[in-house]
Amino acid sequence: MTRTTYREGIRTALRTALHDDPRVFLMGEDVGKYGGAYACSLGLLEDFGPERVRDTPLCESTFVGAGIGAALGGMRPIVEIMTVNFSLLALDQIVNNAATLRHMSAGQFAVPLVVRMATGAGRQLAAQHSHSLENWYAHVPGIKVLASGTVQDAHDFVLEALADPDPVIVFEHQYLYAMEGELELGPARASPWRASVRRAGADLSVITYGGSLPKALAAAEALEAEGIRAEVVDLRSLRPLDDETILASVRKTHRALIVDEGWRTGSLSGELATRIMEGAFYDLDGPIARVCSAEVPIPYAKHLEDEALPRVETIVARAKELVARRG
Amino acid sequence: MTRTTYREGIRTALRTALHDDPRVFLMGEDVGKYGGAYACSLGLLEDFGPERVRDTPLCESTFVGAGIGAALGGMRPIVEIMTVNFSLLALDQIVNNAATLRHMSAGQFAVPLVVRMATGAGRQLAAQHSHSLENWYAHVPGIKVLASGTVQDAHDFVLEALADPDPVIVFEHQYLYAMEGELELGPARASPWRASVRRAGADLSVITYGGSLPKALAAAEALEAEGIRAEVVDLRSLRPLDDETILASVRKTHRALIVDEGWRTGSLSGELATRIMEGAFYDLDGPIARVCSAEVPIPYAKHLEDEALPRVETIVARAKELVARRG
Amino acid sequence: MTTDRAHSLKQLRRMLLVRRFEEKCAEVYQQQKIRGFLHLYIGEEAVAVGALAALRDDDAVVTTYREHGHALVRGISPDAVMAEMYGRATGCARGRGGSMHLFGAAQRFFGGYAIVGGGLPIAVGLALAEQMQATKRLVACFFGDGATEEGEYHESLNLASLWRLPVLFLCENNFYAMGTALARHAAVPDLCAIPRAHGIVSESVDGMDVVAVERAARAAADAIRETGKPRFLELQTYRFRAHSMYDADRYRDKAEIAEWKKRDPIELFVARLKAASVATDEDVAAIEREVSGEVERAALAADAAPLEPISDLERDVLAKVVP
Amino acid sequence: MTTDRAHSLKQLRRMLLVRRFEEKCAEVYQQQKIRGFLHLYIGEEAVAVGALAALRDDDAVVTTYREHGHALVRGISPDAVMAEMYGRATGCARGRGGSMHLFGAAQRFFGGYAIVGGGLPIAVGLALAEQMQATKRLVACFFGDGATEEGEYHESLNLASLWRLPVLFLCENNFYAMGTALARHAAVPDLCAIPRAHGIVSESVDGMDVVAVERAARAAADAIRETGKPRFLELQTYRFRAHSMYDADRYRDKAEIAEWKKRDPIELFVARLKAASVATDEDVAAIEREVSGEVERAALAADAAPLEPISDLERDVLAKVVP
Ligand SMILES: Cc1ncc(C[n+]2csc(CCOP(=O)(O)OP(=O)(O)O)c2C)c(N)n1
Ligand SMILES: Cc1ncc(C[n+]2csc(CCOP(=O)(O)OP(=O)(O)O)c2C)c(N)n1
Ligand SMILES: [Mg+2]
Ligand SMILES: [Mg+2]
Repeated sequence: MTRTTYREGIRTALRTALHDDPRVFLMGEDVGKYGGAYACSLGLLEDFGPERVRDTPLCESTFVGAGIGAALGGMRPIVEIMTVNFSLLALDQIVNNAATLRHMSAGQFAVPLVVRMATGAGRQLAAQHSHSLENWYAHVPGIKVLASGTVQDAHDFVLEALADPDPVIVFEHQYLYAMEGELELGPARASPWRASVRRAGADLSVITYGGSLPKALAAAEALEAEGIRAEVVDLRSLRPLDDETILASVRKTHRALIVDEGWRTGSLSGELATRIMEGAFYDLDGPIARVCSAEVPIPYAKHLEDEALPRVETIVARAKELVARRG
Repeated sequence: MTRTTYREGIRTALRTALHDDPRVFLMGEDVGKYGGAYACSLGLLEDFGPERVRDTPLCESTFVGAGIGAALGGMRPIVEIMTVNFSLLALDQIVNNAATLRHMSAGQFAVPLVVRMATGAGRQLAAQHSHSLENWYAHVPGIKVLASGTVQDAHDFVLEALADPDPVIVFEHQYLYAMEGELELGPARASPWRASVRRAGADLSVITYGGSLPKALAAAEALEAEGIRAEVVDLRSLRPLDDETILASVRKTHRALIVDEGWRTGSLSGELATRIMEGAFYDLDGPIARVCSAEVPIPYAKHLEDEALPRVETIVARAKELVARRG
Repeated sequence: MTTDRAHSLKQLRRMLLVRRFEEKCAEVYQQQKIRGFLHLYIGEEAVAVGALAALRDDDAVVTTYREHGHALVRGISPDAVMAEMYGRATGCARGRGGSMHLFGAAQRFFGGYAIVGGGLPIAVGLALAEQMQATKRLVACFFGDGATEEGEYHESLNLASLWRLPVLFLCENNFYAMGTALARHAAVPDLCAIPRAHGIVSESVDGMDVVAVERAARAAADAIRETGKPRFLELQTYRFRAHSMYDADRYRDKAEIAEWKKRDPIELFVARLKAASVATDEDVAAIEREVSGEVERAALAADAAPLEPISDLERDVLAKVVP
Repeated sequence: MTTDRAHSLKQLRRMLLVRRFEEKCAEVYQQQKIRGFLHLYIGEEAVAVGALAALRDDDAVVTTYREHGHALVRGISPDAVMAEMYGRATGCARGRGGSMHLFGAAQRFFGGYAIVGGGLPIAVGLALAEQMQATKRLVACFFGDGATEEGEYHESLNLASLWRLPVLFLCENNFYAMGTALARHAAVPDLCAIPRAHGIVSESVDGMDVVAVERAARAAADAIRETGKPRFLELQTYRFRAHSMYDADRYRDKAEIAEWKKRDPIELFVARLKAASVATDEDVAAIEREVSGEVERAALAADAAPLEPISDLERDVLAKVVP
């Protein structure tokens, strides 16, 4: 167990993957000479060479499609799209090819592809660089979707995604790369497809993932000081969703608050709330609450951006309202 | 009032628009010489010429972006993307440019753009041609989204979208082009941004839109025969959502069934169910039900495709379960 | 090439098989036994038959939604292709893909892609896998003239050229993208200009001449194996039918169609074989009988074949369901 | 051009304004007064200053995230640009856009676009609007060498050429896309090859020579107005700083950077003006004082400027809220 950063966790996993399996290679814009837009792959070019740490031209659709092709051809590509914002250019390849090939070919072909990308806002990058489109990906049958909110998961998800025979999208939150945490090496202990109760509590369930996890934990901490025991559930896998863990928590606390950095309407929060209602309606003591992003293109100015995104104070305030409902 | 088809309704609206405003032009793949993939623009090239009924090369991203540019430049483009499936190639332009320009420029620029596209499945076109991605679009602030389920709306939405100063995405369901219905010309009577109660009923609310509307109405008809009075609410506008009309219906019937051709997880149905819960939790007599598509790339074979999509029988069966819950 | 009689007859047989197979498809489409989109290759047979003859068995093929010909020539059986279009469990994709999505792992047939241009990056990636695994295999990628306007085309040419990947780009220029004529979709109608600007050796070939196509494809394939670098062929051809079964073909001149039909690739080849005394009328008739029988049997078998059980709807979405 | 003293001094003044403005930005970025991405144009000033001098006031401009220079030269005030980067209500986009998204309706400055290649189709569409409205206006579209690999580039060139749209494509070739050198992202490093293959008259220009850039841009702009057809200019230049403030610039040779810095466009131009006796040291010093004052005042004003009220967060998302 060592203390390290989210970024370093990812780098360690990439290094392990490249070391352990000659079929693995990393491909994307500036993953090599530049060291990765978020420095996740710094040093890997030097160690593994330009064949296996492969800088691409700017052509998201084609280098993602090439990842699909390489996976069909027997390789184990890890494709890095710098950020989810640019992934719009590659969506056709992901949705129409990666996600369909196994089914359309009736199982003759498989696409063991890993696509990593940074998501989220919070760094004043404005409207074209601050999307949280996780629910778009979570909507698509034929792919799986992971989102890491801890250093351990940032590391493990790279390796777990690689071990999976199907295309896996791995979201890393751009705000977390410098976050520190504990990292244990060796085989992952928890299946990435299971949600994790990050903090136990009896008064309400705060359900979240990715970049909002640290916020939810901070909010739980603050709530504790006021005598409210929040249970924090980290989804980890966004597709498939681990209903069992989510519902077990809500059945216990009877109150649910979802924190999702997506714009409220059409975000994953709606799906989650609906599933909870479908599975635990009679356990709920009232409507489920959501803390999401405001429905605006994310503005540059800090005070406006802060206002647009889920904040610890907002989570605390909404949690108190929920609990007060039947204090 | 005349009886005509959905397709013809659209064509009539396009003709009116081109006739009434010299800034309007229609642009897209095969809208001209071919007459439109679904024949919506048949004859318009002959009447308005190739400048205003403009065949484009295959380049979705660029002709949609060019529509944005032309709108910025004072024109009123109607861009046709043959189907939502190909719109993935243009999503970057829609999400990152059309939806953000007004906000990013602090109101200096506007994008009065209309994008029409066919959506949905049901014609055995298989996994790459059968998407229902309405919720993706409904998620994006800065655009508006309409989906027509009647001949009248198919006609009106073209004109209403054009009248709007912001980018409007108009979904037409590919299964409905040949559907017949009544069309009244002249100014639209109902705001396109309001949902419409297509059939009144007291026992449950069936909430739906677009290609599922005729199915919901057929189901309501069948339910009537069994003494169950279903109220059918047609959303019409998917962004913004008309909470008022939806909630009023549910407050009346106490039961809600959502029919949405999207794959269940992450579809608009989740957002709708959540909003109903948020706004009318204590009016509900039990969990809201959803009839959606199965979570598979839509298969070609008819029996498999039928099984994958919402069907009248499924709607009827689920409605009966809902009503039986507290018969 | 025409000196090799067996090979010539095989090529003729392939072209006839594709032609008769598709005529049958059109016929049963009217009877609604096939549904969805059906894009016929009739008129363009010399392209697939010529080009695929230049490949080895372990080379890979990526193609479009107009791919019955490619699938058949590559060796997916008429039974499996027909059953696929009938939506049967015996189809080459168990009825899940239909006409636009034929697959054959054994034939290294990586599929028909129905998003125009969408197969190009896949082909580039397959070629990258070959390069990284140091095989001498190549990837043949078919696409239409319309596809050359899509951005992925440009991106794929650049990547293949930059990384020296063994892709054989095969542009089936039938002069129309649906209803849009080449001159109305391409600023520069010489389709070799763009690949050349990406540094790819490119050649334009008469796509109605199966021998010319094969010759050019062999030369290109040899060069690819030799240099590792991609090549581009423009194959000028014409579809004799409408774009799909829904198309009223309003955008083409009757005279233009008639003119091209005079250059029917099968008739041209038959005439040539006869003129060179490589084949007789009887040879041709025998082949005709054979392929017609094959096609009829395929249709009968498809008609009688079982459907995939509905309970298997969610099969093959993922390898395994978690958690 | 150098014979016109007033114009020359104006051009020099513009280059200096951009340079000093950005040096100030870098300085206050360290103080965290500017946040987010900040892409400096230092070293490339001759491109924007030369090219924009060829435009008329009612021509349109579309550019990238590296656009402080373009905005300033086009006439958006240093105050408005600086305040935008400070995220203030007095910014040219009221703090909503920041460094990467400057806008000016009055200047027909249609914005900085931060998705690489994303501005190209917008420029094509603006040009289409000009054509359909039969103006003689043109659209200048700036983009980098890296953008030429994106599919939209190809699509936009084709559409502009096919429809004969008045677009002036201005490729700012600084030989790097972030950390990826031209030779590592372009199969063919001659950036005129692709536009030529699309039938667009194309020319490569020394982008460190403001006079050469202006001359070429004027010739191209005249040709566009004359023929209605697009033109392409490759402007070879270099950024003296890292890609953005986050970049450690590990991928470039110190020697290479030093070599290019010898060709600093401002120093070159000053030397030339002095050699031709068009400007004296005092002239230059006077301009320096002026622009430094302007820049300092802009920074002070930005620092003191109000923030947009938080209650206005949802303003300008849509024109009106319905229903
Ligand atoms: C991205 C995309 N846009 C539009 C379509 C609809 N479409 C199907 S085929 C076709 C024409 C393609 O022409 P070409 O590439 O020349 O191939 P051909 O059909 O002539 O063989 C179009 C527009 C599509 N399938 N994909
Ligand atoms: C579609 C897309 N992919 C990746 C990025 C990240 N990115 C920002 S600038 C840049 C390099 C662009 O290089 P170039 O076009 O040469 O412009 P320059 O920065 O050199 O002026 C990259 C990769 C982006 N903004 N958009
Ligand atoms: Mg064609
Ligand atoms: Mg550059």
